[in-house]
Amino acid sequence: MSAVMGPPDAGGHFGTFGGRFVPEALMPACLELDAAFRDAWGDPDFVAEYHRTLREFGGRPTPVTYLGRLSERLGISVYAKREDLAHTGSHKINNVVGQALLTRRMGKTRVIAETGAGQHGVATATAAARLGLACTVYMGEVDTVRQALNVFRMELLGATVVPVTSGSRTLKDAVNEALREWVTCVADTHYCIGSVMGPHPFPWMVREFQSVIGVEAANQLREFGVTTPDFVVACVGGGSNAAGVFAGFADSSAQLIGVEAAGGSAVGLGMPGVLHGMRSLLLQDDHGQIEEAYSISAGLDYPGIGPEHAHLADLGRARYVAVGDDVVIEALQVLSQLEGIIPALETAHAVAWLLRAAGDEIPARSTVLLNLSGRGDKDVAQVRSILRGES
Amino acid sequence: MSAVMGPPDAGGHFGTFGGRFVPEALMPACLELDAAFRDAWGDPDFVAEYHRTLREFGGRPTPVTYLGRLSERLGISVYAKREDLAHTGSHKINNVVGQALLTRRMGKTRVIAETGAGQHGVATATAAARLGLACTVYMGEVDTVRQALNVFRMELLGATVVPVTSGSRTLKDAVNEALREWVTCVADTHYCIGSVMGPHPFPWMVREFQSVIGVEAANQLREFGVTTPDFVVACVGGGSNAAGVFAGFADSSAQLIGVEAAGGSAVGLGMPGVLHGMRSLLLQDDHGQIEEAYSISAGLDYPGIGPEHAHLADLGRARYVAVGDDVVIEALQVLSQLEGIIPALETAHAVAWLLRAAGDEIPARSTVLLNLSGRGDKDVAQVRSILRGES
Amino acid sequence: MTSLDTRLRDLRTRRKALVPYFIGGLTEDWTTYVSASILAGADVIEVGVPFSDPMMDGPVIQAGALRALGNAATLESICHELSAASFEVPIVVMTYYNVLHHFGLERSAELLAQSGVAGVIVPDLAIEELTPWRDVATAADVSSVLMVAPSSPDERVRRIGELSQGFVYAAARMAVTGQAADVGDASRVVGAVRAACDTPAYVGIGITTAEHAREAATIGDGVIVGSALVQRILDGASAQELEGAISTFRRALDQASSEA
Amino acid sequence: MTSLDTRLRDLRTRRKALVPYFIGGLTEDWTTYVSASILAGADVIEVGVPFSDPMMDGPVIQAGALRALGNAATLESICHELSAASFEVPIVVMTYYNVLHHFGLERSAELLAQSGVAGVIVPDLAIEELTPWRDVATAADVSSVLMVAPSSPDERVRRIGELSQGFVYAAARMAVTGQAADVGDASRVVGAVRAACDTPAYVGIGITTAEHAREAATIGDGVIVGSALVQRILDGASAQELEGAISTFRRALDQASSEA
Ligand SMILES: Cc1ncc(COP(=O)(O)O)c(C=O)c1O
Ligand SMILES: Cc1ncc(COP(=O)(O)O)c(C=O)c1O
Repeated sequence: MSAVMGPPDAGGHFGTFGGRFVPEALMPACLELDAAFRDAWGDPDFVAEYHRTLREFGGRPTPVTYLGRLSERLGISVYAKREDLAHTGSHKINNVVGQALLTRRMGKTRVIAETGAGQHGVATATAAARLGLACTVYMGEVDTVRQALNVFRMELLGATVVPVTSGSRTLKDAVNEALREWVTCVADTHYCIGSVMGPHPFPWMVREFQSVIGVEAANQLREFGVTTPDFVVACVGGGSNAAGVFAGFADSSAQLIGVEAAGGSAVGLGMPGVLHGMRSLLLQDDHGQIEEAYSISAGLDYPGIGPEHAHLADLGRARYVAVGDDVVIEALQVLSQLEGIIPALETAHAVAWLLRAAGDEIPARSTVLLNLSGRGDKDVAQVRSILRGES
Repeated sequence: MSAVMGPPDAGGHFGTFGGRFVPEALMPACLELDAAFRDAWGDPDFVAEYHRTLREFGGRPTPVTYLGRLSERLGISVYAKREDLAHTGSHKINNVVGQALLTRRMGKTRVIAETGAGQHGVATATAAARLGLACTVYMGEVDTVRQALNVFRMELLGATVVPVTSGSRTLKDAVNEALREWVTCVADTHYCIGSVMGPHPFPWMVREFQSVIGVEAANQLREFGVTTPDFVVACVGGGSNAAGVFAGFADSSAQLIGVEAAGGSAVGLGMPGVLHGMRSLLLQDDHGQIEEAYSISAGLDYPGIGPEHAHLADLGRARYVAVGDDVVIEALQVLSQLEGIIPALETAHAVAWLLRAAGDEIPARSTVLLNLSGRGDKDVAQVRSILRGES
Repeated sequence: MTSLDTRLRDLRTRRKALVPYFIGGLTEDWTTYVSASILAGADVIEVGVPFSDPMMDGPVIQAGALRALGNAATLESICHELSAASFEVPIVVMTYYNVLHHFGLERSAELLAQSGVAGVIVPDLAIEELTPWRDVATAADVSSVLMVAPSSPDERVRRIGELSQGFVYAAARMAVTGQAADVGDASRVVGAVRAACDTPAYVGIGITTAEHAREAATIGDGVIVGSALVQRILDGASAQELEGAISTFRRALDQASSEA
Repeated sequence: MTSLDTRLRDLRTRRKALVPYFIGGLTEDWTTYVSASILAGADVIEVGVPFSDPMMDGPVIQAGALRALGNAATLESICHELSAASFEVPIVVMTYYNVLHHFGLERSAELLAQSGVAGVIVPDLAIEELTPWRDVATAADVSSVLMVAPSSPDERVRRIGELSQGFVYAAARMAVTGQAADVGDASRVVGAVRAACDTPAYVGIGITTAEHAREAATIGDGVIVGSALVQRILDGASAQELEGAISTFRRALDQASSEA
């Protein structure tokens, strides 16, 4: 157990962030979930089943790949933790497998989830299919149109996709709608949230389910002769892949870097606030109204950040930087051409920061662990349009 | 080393099939390749590097997943070898990693490849990028239009894609064109063929590079308490994923089943003939002209089959069956909904046969190893059009 | 005891409380709807201060909040208007925590108090995170009105009952605000509140028709009607038409009183 | 010694061999092009029997083969026409192995022999897989004409030289059939053939102009011209026009003879 990234306090606070800001109707479910998760996570049988499912179904452990050609280009040593090779194409599966198993353990028969681009929705539908749980996914109407293929993917997996027509009709509103729906069905339904966000115990639980990334990576780096990397770099939307990889290095001397999208930089541009059940850093206007994030990458299009990240930023233990859309496409191209790995646009943010910082903020010959959170197949059509000047 | 699936004779024959039917201009390259492969495959350093690259870059070992809900539905026990989790989404990476490493070992700096749907092309471009080799992919013009996103994917990876305008402008013609081009650049260029086809040593070499599937699976099944499965089932286009998995079980009592597309069933409908450098079973008309295959799945759209499969069919060691397009979509849906795995359309052929044969040709309670050769992400748009009656 | 506690305990001795809900800033003349409803017999006015992400609200109030935000409604602008209107019945503001959090808890409490607001309902503030707000609000004599839900176990209801000021908001069903076809679990929820505390229990969430209101009033001490009224205003009802609607609710509640 | 061996060794004593290539069945009157070329001085005729997948052919001959297949040309139909035409110069058929394999090796050899075909070039049949075909063909006095490529090492050239009948097809470049701007590696390849055997060496692959042909003829014992002629026919040249083109090549070769 990490000292820096330990459990939150009993109320789910990481420093001044986190907590449980939900309607009374949902509080019993949050408390039940907290107890159920504590119980399960302390039960060797549950932990074993979680790891077994990730191993036999989810494709874990994902490898660490030394990126030799990129390293040579940048004058640093870059190792990539390959979450792109996990089932459904990103780290999202780690979390949904954990939550789906917990759902069954709690005797619930159904999951609901929010999704933006559809990655978490596909992952949830996948875990639900595997465990025989019913599944409904809330998705902003705008996103159902932009990501029509992911809607179909979820439907293929047996899930029902509900277009959300409220608010800005994107991810933020999908979360609202999922919470609203959860109120009505909390007795038999678990809300499978997609990142280290939401009311306690979600940020903690999701981080725990994702910490398999960092724990694996730390061991794997040792096989490459790397005891502690100088930097651990991950992109940050809600922050689950970053939290997962940071968890393996929080007590080490590694510098932890979270890379946000410039247009969704909750740490860089946000202020403390309360949304979606948590106190964290949020993009908001002068009156505390939540502002929409904008990013080329749907998975980073979130106006907040997980509360533990807000806390790590406060502590100075992790640093959060931002990169603009313009450099992200180039980073995606560079990684594809040098290493034969087309990263997700989200992931390409972390790569873009490496390209910018190598030899500068990252001193020459540093050792860097890059969390390669997902594959770019989902983004190829969009990247093509952009490169052709079509959008 | 398997006794049934041992090396071919010195001329590359598996029984009466195989051989080397190429222009004299290419014979020296085939001989050089044969010698280079024999040398490399006997060199522990090369073998170690091949396995290391597949482990650290390619995502091996891929897991074996017990498909519990499908098993229950069918009254048999189905285990899936998860090649869908390999880098680039199918077993194709196993072969291209081997050939790319061999290319470098031979002192060549460039690879060319044919591709149909684009899977092998993407895999080749991937391995080439990783190793810093130049890469040109030949693709039927018709396919470049149908699979425009895969063309872009290859380009992202730094490859040049050449549309082939000869013949039927599909896969078969892409092979012809790659062979024609190889004649002109054989000195510095390796032809990285995509299945267990072509002149010796390709069918043997590709099978050897793919046999990692069967070897891994046999060990993994033992961890599930399965010493020998009753059936080993794989889809067959050229036959590389089938050959790879069969190689682990050829000397066992397992029944080996190759599932062809009804419209590309070289074993069911073909006759012995010579094409693309090999003697095998081919779809041909009354005058020995090669006929086009037709299948819903681009990866099975090949009028021939690898020569070793023709031989295994001759021996009666493997059995080849065919399923029609109509049941393939349904099989894809069933696997998606029951197990949370959207298979490639190619792979769905093997699933479709399971659905048909369980309780009949496959006796109740049999144990089956299904080679889940690839993921369906590439096919989702097509399946959607079909289900909506758009195509 | 807060002022709201005192007033509503007194009210309880006289009649069933009718609590219509209005969205501050929904129309330019929104306070005239409030005045009209007071004329028609409203006992307490619930005023929604809009938030971009109203997690506890259904489609009608979401749409209303969005419109109000489009009209540039803010906590300050609404307080300003309430202050100017100076209604004689107690005003209870309903808003989400971020609005208060962003403006500052103490600053918010002072502003609300100065504007004559007697209490605040913060639907995303359950008892676990309540203390900082309740403390500053109580200091400014602004009551914290808390919700009890059908899912709340008895032990929670007891604690909520202890902490809720003015009244307890008894949610009739597991749902967000909206219109429903019955009074749901009102009876069970109010029963739990009554067993836990002596604070008046008002029934809300989904109360749509006068008949529901009457039924709810036979169960609880008051009735909150939200979406059903907001929908009328969104549909363009005049203040006079709204006054008619409120009168109908008033009669239904008075009927319930006489039955009791 | 096959008949073709005898005839071409005799021819070598007289002049440089001019070998135009025609696609059987390309047009209905394709044999009239053959006759015209013989009139103009062709010494050997290479007749392509089209195959769906002509791996050793460039775009021109691919297009021609596709057209001939569209005209329902088959091994039998072409043999039938050759038989009927009964040309006095040796006919060498060029086809892919599957065509013979499918018809049956013995049956093919007999049919070809009966149709007056003296030899066969099978570009996808290197010496490794040659024996079955060469044995039955030789038995029918149908020669197997083999290729040597610039990539063939000396030891292979020696073995090819031993096995090739009639002539050795010396590929001037590492390429499939087509049109090129020079005679490529002809000199080196022919040199290797000469060092290996006494069989006449004819230069082909990419010979486009009379000037190339002349140069190639100073190197080898004959010249094969394919795509350059097929292109003319595809472009609609008449038999008479073709005769003119062949005459030009003839003069170029005779010039080379006189220079030698
Ligand atoms: C590949 C990938 N990386 C990162 C993210 C961002 O999420 P998080 O910050 O929770 O890891 C997403 C979200 O969809 C994603 O798909
Ligand atoms: C997923 C998948 N399976 C199977 C095949 C067929 O090839 P093979 O028979 O060589 O395994 C392909 C070819 O593209 C493929 O992509």
